[in-house]
Amino acid sequence: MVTAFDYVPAIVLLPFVSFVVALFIGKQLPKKGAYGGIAATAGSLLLSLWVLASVAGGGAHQETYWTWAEGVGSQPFTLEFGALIDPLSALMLVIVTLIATLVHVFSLGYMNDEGERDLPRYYAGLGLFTASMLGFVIADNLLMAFMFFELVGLCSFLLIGFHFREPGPPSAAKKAFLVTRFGDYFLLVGVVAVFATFGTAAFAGAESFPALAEGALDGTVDVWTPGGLDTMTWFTVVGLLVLGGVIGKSAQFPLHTWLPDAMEGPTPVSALIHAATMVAAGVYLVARMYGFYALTPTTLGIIALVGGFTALFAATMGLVKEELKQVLAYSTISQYGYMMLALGSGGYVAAVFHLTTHAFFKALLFLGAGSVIIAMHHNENMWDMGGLKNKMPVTYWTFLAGSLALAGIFPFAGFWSKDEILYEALIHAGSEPLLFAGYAMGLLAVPVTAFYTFRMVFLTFHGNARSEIARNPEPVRWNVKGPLSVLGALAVVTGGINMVPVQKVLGIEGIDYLHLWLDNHWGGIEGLSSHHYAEIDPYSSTYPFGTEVATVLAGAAISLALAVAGLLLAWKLYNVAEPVEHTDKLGGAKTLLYNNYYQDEFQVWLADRTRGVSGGADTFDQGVVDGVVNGVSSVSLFGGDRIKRIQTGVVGNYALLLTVSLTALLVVFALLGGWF
Amino acid sequence: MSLLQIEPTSWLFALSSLGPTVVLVLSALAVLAIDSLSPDARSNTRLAATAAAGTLIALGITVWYLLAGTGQPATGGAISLFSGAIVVDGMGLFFTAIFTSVAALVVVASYDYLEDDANPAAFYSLLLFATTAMSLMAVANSLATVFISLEMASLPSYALVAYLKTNRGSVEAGLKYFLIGAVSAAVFAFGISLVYAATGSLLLPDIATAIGDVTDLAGILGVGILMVAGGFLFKTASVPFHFWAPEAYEGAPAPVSAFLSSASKAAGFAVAFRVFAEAFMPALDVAVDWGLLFGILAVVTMVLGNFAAATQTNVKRMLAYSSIGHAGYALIGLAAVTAGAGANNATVMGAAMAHLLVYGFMNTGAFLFIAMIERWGVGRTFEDYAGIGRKAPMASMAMAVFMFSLAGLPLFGGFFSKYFLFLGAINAGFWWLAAVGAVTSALSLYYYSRVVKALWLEEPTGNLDALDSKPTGLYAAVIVAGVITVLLLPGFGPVIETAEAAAAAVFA
Amino acid sequence: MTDDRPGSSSRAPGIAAVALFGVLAAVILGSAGGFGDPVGFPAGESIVHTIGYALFDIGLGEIPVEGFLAAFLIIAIALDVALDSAVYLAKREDEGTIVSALTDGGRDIVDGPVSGDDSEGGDR
Amino acid sequence: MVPVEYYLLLSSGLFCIGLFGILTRRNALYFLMSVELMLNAANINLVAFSFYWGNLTGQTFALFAIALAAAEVAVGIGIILALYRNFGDVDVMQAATMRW
Repeated sequence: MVTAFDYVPAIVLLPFVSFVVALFIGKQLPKKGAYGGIAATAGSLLLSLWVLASVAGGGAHQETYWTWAEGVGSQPFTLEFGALIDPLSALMLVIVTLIATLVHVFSLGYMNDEGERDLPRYYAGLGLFTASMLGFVIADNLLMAFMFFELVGLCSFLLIGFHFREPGPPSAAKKAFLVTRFGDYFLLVGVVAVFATFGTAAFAGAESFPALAEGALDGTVDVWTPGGLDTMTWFTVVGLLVLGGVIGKSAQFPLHTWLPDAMEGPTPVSALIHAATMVAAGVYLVARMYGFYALTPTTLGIIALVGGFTALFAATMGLVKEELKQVLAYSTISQYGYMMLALGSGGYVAAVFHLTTHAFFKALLFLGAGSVIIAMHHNENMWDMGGLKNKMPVTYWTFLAGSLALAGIFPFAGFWSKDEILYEALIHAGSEPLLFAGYAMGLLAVPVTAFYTFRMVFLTFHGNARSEIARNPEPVRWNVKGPLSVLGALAVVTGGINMVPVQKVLGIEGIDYLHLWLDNHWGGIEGLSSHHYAEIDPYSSTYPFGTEVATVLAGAAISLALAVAGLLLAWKLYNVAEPVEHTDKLGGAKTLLYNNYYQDEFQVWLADRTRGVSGGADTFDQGVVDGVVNGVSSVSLFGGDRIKRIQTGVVGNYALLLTVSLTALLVVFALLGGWF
Repeated sequence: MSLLQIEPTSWLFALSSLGPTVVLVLSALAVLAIDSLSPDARSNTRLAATAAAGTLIALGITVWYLLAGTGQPATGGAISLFSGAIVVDGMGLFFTAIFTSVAALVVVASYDYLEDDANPAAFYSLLLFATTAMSLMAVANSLATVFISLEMASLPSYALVAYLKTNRGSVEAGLKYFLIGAVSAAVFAFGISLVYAATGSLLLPDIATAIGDVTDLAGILGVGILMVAGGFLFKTASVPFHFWAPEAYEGAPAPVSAFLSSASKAAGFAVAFRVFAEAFMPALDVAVDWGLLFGILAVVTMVLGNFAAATQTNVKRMLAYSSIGHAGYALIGLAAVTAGAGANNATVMGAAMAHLLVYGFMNTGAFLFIAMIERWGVGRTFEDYAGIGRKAPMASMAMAVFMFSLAGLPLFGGFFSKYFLFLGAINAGFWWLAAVGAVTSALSLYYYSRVVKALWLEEPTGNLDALDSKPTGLYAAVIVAGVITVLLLPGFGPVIETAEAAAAAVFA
Repeated sequence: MTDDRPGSSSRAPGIAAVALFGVLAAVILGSAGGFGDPVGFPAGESIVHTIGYALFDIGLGEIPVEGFLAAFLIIAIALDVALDSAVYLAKREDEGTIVSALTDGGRDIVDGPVSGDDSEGGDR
Repeated sequence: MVPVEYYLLLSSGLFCIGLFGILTRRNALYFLMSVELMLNAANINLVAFSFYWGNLTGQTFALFAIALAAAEVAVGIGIILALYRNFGDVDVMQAATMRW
């Protein structure tokens, strides 16, 4: 009997085949390999849906395909490749393949129609990128996940640097590669430490490392720790090491600096990176091994704080960006901060939920931005746009749907998922006061998000056209509008998969489909259910507004009110015929005022303060964080420069240094060994 | 003592056990013979074919022996020859496989490099003699044979580095290599004499036995061990005996740099692993904690090599420093050794051996790519490498593979070898070595990716017409090295298993 | 010759060698108590003969010695190698030059008659 | 009978004299001579301790060390010749075009 699980390798291999085809015979193909890529990803999508259906039918699957190496000696380390198909990975497979398919279709419009060069290389990169992400998703052990994680990083390097003839992209590509790699070295040490500690890196099963770790903390299993360290401390260290890779890939503070630069890549690639592949990989990894993280409260607390801080910090920087894609880039960082906050607050389902909804609306926003960029002849400055609403209605309405989702406005997808994240942080804050800080930062980011999102919408689509191109934008074709429409619809309705607040308030059972799904309601793998995670995580729930229902309603009301406030503020300031940058406004303010004095005064004051804060954050980001990153590299380079100076080129000095070092070593070891 | 315990040598058995060495030395003599018998018809092709055949046959025999289990526990354990001065076992064969593979690649590549050379016979014969000496280093079991084979490997290396006699860089490199080498040899010899002074023996197993009785002479023995370590540090280009390496690798003809930085370094480790594992293991408690010594030096070597490499503008010199850094990684194999923990020691030393094998291919390939660039004459800095990817895509692809593999990206063989090394180190309790290794690897990616960026992501700055000539041998060698580097990822299992089994046999 | 001019070399680095001697001497004197009486060689035994036997792994003679046949064979080849190397290096490339001065390592520091002319091979 | 540690002192003295020469002399030929001194320091040890231990291993090995020293000098002279032809001098400090 052939089941969907027999075709799991094909899901990964199809995009890989399209990579090979595009690489070697792409030049001869019509559309330079685009159709092959569309066919491959669409095939993967169909297979993924079949897999999803099979998992829903009670199946879950784990299989080892290939054994790399079996060590010898007392402690053999067996390295394997295998697939782990459970509700989480099945869901992620569908997300990734769906986005990848749409991005391929969109690329027909963005790349082919625009007459870009080197298209086979582009499609080859997309294929490999998709294949490696899918391999990462199905990985059944940490080592395999790490290898595909790296492959994802390498592909992003190739794709971000696609326009290598311009000055920006190559250095952006290199920065993305190096910064994420920096995190990955921590991850590598973490993977090695997991192996050394547990002798295995499997995610699932009784012999998996989360299960062994749980046993070790209960005292039923013996594990190795370095120097007899306390197991809890050591697990925290291991968890933080792995987290290093996650912070790099998911662009969390302070390793987020690569992501805004990565906007130099082609826009469809940005959509893929932000929605479904590279950045999602980090959060997915934490979710994948959540059974391990849930055991160590310190790690969870750090994840929550980093997430909350990143959510707020990146959102404030989104306020002052002038380029469309820059705003979106910071919004991505901020939204992944929310997911980390959710994971750190014990909201496993909420994180996966937001990962799903964000995948759809962020892909939508990027593709929408791509559409605008086509129309604007690749000018990305929002101050040159305006009034595009009537000229490109499909783009406008879908973009608006995505923006409402991003801003968290009821009833769009983002509202439900963001609300659940804040709710989880709120009710768990009772047992871990640290989460209050995360909750507060997450909440503060809500109006900021709504504000910068609609600032972007209004500047781009509303008001009068501010440049010649914006008056006569280039039309886009079906291959742009099609993906936008699909994603637009998804951004509106995806919230329906997990309407927990409705369930709680109205008491309708069984509509929190995602909760049931991740709780192995329809089938799954023992030990990988949200229920199990809730049991082992250190949190308990308290309801600050009395009852559960009251807390649900109050939480939703607060975040919605803040979001609407942010939106309205943006409306006031930017939904005008000729919006200006509000810092320039102070001088000739009066002519531009159209409301009563007091309100206007307040607006100006607020805009000024906001600008001050976000400008400060931006300065901090570009000055301090980038400075630290650059500083580390220049210190290394300076150190290298100093170090190499001992190589004077004069052989006599070498002999002298050699003698001196030998003498020094003799003295040190003579003292240690007591030879004198 | 009456008549000595020495058995008369069984010549046929000895020669067949040392098959690879015998083939290498015969092919070296054959090259000299061809050159002297027909001096007027000196043919680069014929000489190169002879040399390549010699290395490949030697490689074949080595692999055959390895597979057949010669000298390994399965067939009765190590084969002791010449009254114990030579011992053929899994470790010796494993390292011989590295030397012969590297030598084969270098010979094939040199065919083009020496196309216009007046006297290629000297080159091939010296290269083969050096390989012979390295294969002897891998099986030497007495400090006497260790010292002599090490010198025998060094002498032709000096000449090879200075091979381009009319080129200032080459001669300067040869001079520096020779001078530091001579000093190191003297230090090494003095160390041996002190070890002899303390133990009264030169055979490695006898030294190990005698160390148990050394109590008051611990100081003499300790100084001796430190100085012997100096000799190996020179050969492996580790701090503080590394000073020759950047200049020698930069100034030497690129195939020679490839040979020295891969094979010669591995040979140094082969002999160091054996000497320290077999002879000086008991000294860990008695005289000097040489594990700590190598630990310190591994850290300094990794840091120095990688930091200095990061600031280079000349690609060849960058590779030279990175080669020093890699010596630091392999030193972990000696540093993470602790007294009385045989299995852990075998794991980490086996990992270091496997790393040296992978390194043999990826580093040789990288230097041979430089050889190709030198042949084209397009320049030596990163800027000069810009845009070569489009003119020579296959070779540049291979170079990208080498660079990423050297940095330890998990797509190529270099990942698993580093991974096992760090794993072994952590497992033995030396997490700080793994940590330094990981941090310096992170840095190394910076300068390795610069090469890839230059090759593929930059516009050509100069005239690249020279790239229209396609040197067949160089191409073949680079591509083969690249393919093997890739294949060593899925095929790493047998490599690490063989290496760990061989290391376990030494520690047993 | 550079070295013999007064002031051309500095004696200061030599201090390192003196320091090394100090360390070595300290270690040796520290271990001096560990040495017993020398064993010495039995009277009437020919040392030269025994060395000869040792070179060929022949187990004759009363004085213990390790076998050196392997070392003897290796050094035989090693001396060949040294000869090969030395002859190659010392040989003058009279007719023609090595056209392919391929390496990139050296940079010319002075434009003088020495560096300028590649064809000039021999002693000057 | 001379106590054996005096031989060790003598040999280390010789070793360090050789090293002193290497560190202070610029002439490549002096450099070679100094290396010879260092190698012979090892030989003194080998011969002295051969007697001390009552076996001939050290003495025999000393013979090999002497032979290798000769081989090393042969190669060294070859390189010095090449140095002289390229740099017009046998000053080891002058060949310093490659550095850092």
